[in-house]
Amino acid sequence: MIQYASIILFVIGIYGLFVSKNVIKMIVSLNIMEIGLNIFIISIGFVGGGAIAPIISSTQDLGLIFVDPLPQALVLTAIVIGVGTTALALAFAKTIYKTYNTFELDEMEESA
Amino acid sequence: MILNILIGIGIAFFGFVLQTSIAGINRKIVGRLQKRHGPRWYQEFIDIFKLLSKRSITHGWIFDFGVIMALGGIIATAMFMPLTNNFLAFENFDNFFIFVYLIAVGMLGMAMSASGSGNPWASIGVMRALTTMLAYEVPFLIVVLTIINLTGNSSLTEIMLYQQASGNNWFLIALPIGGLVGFIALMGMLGKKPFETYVAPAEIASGPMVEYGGKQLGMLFIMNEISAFIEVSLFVHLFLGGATNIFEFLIKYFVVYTLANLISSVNGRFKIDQVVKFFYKWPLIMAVTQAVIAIYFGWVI
Amino acid sequence: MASVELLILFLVGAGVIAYILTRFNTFLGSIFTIFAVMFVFVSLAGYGFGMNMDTTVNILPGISFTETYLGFYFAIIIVFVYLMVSFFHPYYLSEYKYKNSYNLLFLLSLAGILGAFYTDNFLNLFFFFELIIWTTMFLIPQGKSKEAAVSYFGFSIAGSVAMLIGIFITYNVSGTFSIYQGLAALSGTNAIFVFVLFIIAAFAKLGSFPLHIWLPIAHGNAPHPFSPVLSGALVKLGAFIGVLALIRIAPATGLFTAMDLPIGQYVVAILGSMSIVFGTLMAIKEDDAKKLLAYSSMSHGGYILVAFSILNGIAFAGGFYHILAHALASAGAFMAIAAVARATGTTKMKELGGMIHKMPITYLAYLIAIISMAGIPPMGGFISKWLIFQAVIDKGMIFVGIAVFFGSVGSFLYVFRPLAALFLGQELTEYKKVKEAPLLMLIPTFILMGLNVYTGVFPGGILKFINNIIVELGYTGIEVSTYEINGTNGILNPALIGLIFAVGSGIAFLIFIVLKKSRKVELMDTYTAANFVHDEHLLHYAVDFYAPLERLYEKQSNWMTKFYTALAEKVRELGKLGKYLFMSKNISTTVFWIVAIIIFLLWGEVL
Amino acid sequence: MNAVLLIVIPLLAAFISIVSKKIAPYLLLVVGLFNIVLLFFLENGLVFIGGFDVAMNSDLLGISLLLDTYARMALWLINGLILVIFCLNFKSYKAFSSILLLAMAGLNGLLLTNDLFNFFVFLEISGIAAYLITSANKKPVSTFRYLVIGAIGSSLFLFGVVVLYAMYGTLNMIVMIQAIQASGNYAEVILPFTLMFIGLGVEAKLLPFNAWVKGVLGHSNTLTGPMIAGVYAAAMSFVLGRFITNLFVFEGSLLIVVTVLLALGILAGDVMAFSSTKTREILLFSSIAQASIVALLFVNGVIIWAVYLIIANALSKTVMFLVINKATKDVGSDESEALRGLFVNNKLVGLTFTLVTLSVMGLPLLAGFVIKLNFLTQLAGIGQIVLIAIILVASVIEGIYFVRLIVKLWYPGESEISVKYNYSFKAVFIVIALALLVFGTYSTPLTKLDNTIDTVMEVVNNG
Amino acid sequence: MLSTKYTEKTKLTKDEIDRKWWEVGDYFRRNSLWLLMYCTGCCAVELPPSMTSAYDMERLGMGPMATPRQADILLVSGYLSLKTLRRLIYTYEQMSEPKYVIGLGSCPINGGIYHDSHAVINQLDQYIPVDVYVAGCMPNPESILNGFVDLMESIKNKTANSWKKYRDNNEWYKQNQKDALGEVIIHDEFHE
Repeated sequence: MIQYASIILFVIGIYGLFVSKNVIKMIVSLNIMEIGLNIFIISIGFVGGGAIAPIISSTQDLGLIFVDPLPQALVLTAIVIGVGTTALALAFAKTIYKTYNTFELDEMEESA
Repeated sequence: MILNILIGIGIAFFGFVLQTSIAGINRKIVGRLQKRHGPRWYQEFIDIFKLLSKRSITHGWIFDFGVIMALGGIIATAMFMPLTNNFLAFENFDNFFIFVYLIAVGMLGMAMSASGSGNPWASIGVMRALTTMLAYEVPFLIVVLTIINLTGNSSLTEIMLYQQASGNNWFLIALPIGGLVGFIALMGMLGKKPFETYVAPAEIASGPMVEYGGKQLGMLFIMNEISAFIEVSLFVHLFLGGATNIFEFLIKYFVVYTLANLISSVNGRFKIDQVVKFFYKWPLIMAVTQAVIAIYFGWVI
Repeated sequence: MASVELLILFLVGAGVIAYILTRFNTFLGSIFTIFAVMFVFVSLAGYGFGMNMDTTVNILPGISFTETYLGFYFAIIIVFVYLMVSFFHPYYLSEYKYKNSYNLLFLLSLAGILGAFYTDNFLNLFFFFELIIWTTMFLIPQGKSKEAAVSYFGFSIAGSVAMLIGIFITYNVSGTFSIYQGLAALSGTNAIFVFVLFIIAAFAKLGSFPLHIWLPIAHGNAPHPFSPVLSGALVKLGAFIGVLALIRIAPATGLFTAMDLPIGQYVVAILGSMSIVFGTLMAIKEDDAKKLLAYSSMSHGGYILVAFSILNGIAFAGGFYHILAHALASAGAFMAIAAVARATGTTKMKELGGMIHKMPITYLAYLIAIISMAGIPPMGGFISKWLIFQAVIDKGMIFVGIAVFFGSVGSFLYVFRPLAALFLGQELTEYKKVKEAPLLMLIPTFILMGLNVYTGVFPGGILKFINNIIVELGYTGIEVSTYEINGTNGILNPALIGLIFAVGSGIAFLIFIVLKKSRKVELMDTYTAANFVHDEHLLHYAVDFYAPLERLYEKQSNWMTKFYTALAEKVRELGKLGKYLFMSKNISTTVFWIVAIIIFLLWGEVL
Repeated sequence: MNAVLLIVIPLLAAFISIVSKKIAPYLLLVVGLFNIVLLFFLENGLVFIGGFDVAMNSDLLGISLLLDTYARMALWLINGLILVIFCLNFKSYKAFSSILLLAMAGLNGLLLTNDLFNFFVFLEISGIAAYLITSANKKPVSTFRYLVIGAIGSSLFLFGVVVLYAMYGTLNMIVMIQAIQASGNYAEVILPFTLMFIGLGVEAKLLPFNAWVKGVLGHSNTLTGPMIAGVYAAAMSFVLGRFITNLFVFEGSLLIVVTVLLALGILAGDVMAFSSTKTREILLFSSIAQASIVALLFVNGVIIWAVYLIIANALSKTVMFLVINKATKDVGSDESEALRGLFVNNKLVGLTFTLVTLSVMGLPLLAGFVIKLNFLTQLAGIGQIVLIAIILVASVIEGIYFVRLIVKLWYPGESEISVKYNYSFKAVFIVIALALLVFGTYSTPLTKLDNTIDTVMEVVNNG
Repeated sequence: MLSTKYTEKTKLTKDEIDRKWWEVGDYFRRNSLWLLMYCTGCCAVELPPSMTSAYDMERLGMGPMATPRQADILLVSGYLSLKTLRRLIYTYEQMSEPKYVIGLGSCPINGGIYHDSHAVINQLDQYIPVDVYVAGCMPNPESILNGFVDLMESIKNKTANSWKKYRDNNEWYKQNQKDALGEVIIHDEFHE
């Protein structure tokens, strides 16, 4: 269930990127998309009814159920990277504003 | 070989005499047609010799060289011409294309000489002559293509013999449409009146000939007579079954030339682009029709 | 023993040396180029005729050679044209912007030509073709127009690309890149595909309708000494591919029983005919002498195609002979024009006049070349046209017949135009100081004059050699003795024609010389209806020479140019559309494409 | 000696360089040289980072790096090019040395890593470095657009990776390949593969995902042009090659879509270049087409020649962008009309530019021709005549616009322009042009290497 | 055995040969006289009847020609203004020798009804030599043809030597022409 929710979030982010022309709004959409993605990652690691710590012991207990710890680790990294990207994007947004005095991409006249 | 060459020269000379006389007779005929007395039948000879006797001018070496080349080319062409089916200078070498292309050397020489005179009318005349040539050659050659395709031989003698062998079934009769095209093309070749665009004395001061006087003009007259001889003979050999003896040839020759001349004398003159349009309309269509009928369907009368 | 490989390496080396020499002294470098080409020509002529070339490969990797009569015939003609042209270099190069590289590229392209005609491997063939294309492509912009190179390159590369696709289809079918095994292995639909592709290549190189548009642009704007190479030599590459396609592949298409000719061949013949007609009409209209000759090359390319599409020995003999005759004639004519252009600085006929009084030898060279080009005896062009006419007539090809006759008569018209407007006519004041070309440039002029006459008078030896090629291609050669050529419907004795022409001219000369000597008058002293004209330009008829004829097809004459311009414009518009679709400033566009692709993919498979 | 050093040292140097701006440029030089030298001593094989022994040996858990000949060639190219490009811009773009170190670390990681998530991390690192590099263009909007599209791309990639992880429970590429092959159910991996392909496609400039290219390369300078069009394009093509040949299984509709997209990319790239008049746009569109060709070759399993094509392209594009961007900077416009006669006073540069362009066009005597002919032959061998036709038709268009460009650059218009290239530029141009010329005429080494690379790919395939 | 005795061969000199040929030529010339009609005045009206069926000039071997190069006779039919005279002289000089001039009507003889005009010359033979004058205003076709026959007669009698006269007395003629026409200074399309 939570997976659907995360995918919806992801799609909302995409939609935001699709429609918005504002730099800040785009960054926000990007973040929404990333959050959706992160939740999705977490969600696939969850295994219901687990009772044991996710540590591999020397004895191979194959019947034991535990929540997959790897996605959590991944998500941490992904968040960090996302934050880095966002920071960079904001830095660029600042430059853009300095140069053009607006956040609206439509109003800028940069020949590209 | 020497003998053959001498015979060839003889044929060329004969052609000159023949055509000049017949042209003179035709002048008389046309005179009578116009209720005039007309000149003497040998008037053409007098004209030519008078021109040769005059003192002429020259516009530089190409002016003379072109004339020599013109006359030389035409004489050379005439030397290949068979008179009857067994009288010719170089047996087996009377290939049709030699006549069509060797005659062009003469034309080129004359054109060159005329342009070399520096007179714009001469160049215009040459332009008209060449344009007319472009018009009449193609239908004519298509008809000849048909003939050669049927006879399987491009030698004039062989074509003559082919017609005679099939009981004098001349190609004028066997290929009636083609024969008509051939005759129209002959009119064009001779520069007879609906197609007499390139001399046009009142319009472009006799075209290529504008700067000639004296001996150069005389030589060009000789050249003109011999080339008329070649053209009419070609028609006789291709369409009228050639000739078995010289008298037959003379009669056919006279009839063809006179007919052309008579038609000419009751006609006005086309404009140059009208000539081209005309030849690329009816004669070409007729020639192609004839060729398709004769070659692909095999319908030869 | 002359080795093909060593000759090629020699040319590459010589190119580098010529580059260095030219850097220091243009004249020296060009003289060196002459000797380099001469060396190649001599070794080729010395060993090639007897098929004694060494074809082993020791150094060049991945390249293999074989020796065929066909390849040698093309090679020797082209090398000869190169040799003739190289004599012009010392006098032209100094004007060019990048004169050092001129000789280098010239020799490199010659190396490519040697390789192309001696190789037996498709990939090598392609390699050498491309080499020729790009080396020559850089020579062209040294002339007048910089854009000429682009259209030359575009069409050439399109041609070789078509050929390459054909090669790969062949490879796919036969698993080999060997030319002869590969083409032999083709059959059925594949053969037709390869045939069509090769024909496209041949048309593009030969500049035949409908791929002819580059020809006048490239020929007209190339450097003056390079135009003869383009027209006399390089377009013959197309003929070579044409031979491969029409004779070696010869796919089993349906048969026209009336003419006993496969449909594929007949279509090529018809296209060749159109090329003859278009070339002739356009040449008649053209004002630039070099462009005029370029259109004439197009028309002659049509003759070559017609000849090779009629599958019998006599037509092939005509085609091969025409290649030689046209190479000589067109080289001669272009070189004459080049000499004039060097002296006057223009090739526009309306700006020139009366050059004959300044450059009589050049004039003679041009005259003899155009007599051959127009197919008038006693020059080489007549022999080949005679053979081609024979084949056309025997097959009863009426529509092709119209074209070949039209082209043949039309060629009088267009070749005469430069003669009248450029060489003859009034002597214009601005060229009073012009002099005849220097001696070194007259050497090739004389040689070409001689050869044009020789090919027209004594074709026996050459035709015997051509018979070898025809036999090699699997057809029976024509009957030819020293003096006589036996066609299917007639015998030709060119030597006799030459002799009789001489006799006739002798008689005419006799008449001329016996009669009273003429008085020399000035060119301006001419009949003007008693008007006083003091400006020779007013008495010089050079503009719109065939105006009444041109008027008949004026509107239609630029259709093909328009078509290709429109094509280029369409490609450009397509590019703009692409930029609009994919290169938008909006991020939304990219997002849209991503989403669209995902949805498209998942539609059938997952969702 | 460990392959990890290739990543770690640049990263470390990047951090150090932030501390001391002065030594940063020299640090980059040292690190670059070190990497190149180091590559000589490293052995092929897997390198494990972290994890514990049992897991490593049995299940290939944990992060591992894979160094094979493929990666080695890529690394040499990337590090070398970065070093050269930086040397050329030593004076003008000193401040970018830490970013270049970061880019070096990221790209090396991309090429070496054997772990999908780790790959994502490196993708982001190199991506961030790329965004920073392009900020040298002083066109923040273009850069921002690049950033957004790049972020979307990497998100999609991550999405795909996660889905794969959910399906097969591993992130190790080799294990995953085996798992996918074992399961044999290709229909269900279409989604992740599509997502990953798009993610990589954004960076590798494949057609519909590359809207950023125009903004970024269209205003590039002597640093960003070669970096993005040369180094990044090469690295991404290498990576794409590895993914396509090893991991991705293109079948059914996915294969059709990918092939169509790539074919479209080739044609559209060249057509767009044909319609451009700005020199930089011509170059960038042509590089789009080239990238698509490379991907198409990988899809059809023509690996070794695709690799050569990448290398040749990277070198050629480096030279071309350097020449053009330097001229643009001096002249102030990149319209091809404005650059008329650029080579009149720079014959050597002109010669090298011409040779390099001819190589890109695939004309003989140059490496491009050998490569083109060989990959076409291989395509013909597997019967892909249609693709050959597409590539060749595109090459006609390509030929036309390049020739038009070259002719324009060689022959002056009304006004003469003067652009000065210093000796280091010239030296680089000459070396690259000579290399292309040498390998174009003497192609035996290329064909020899053919086998060795294929065997390494075998090793990868077998685990 | 060669004869040692010197006998003078009756060898014709070059001039004599020329003269003999010239006599042969005279026959052709008088039987084929081609006209260049310089139709300046009203007398030209009389030429068509003399050419067509009624009088049929062609039976004498005569006919109109388009250019002076081809023509033998310069037929000046009517008055000559100064402007025309200049062109007449130009044309006359372009004709190839032997050439003859016929003046038609009274105007070339004495100016006729224009005798007091400032723009018309009165006497043609002051400027170019004339072989035959045909008087009358206008002369009818019979007299025109009679004039032609007279010319033929005089050619036969070797008295039609006007062209030689022009050559021999060129300076005199030139001087007369110059006096009448004046020097020409500007040369272009519109001036002379």
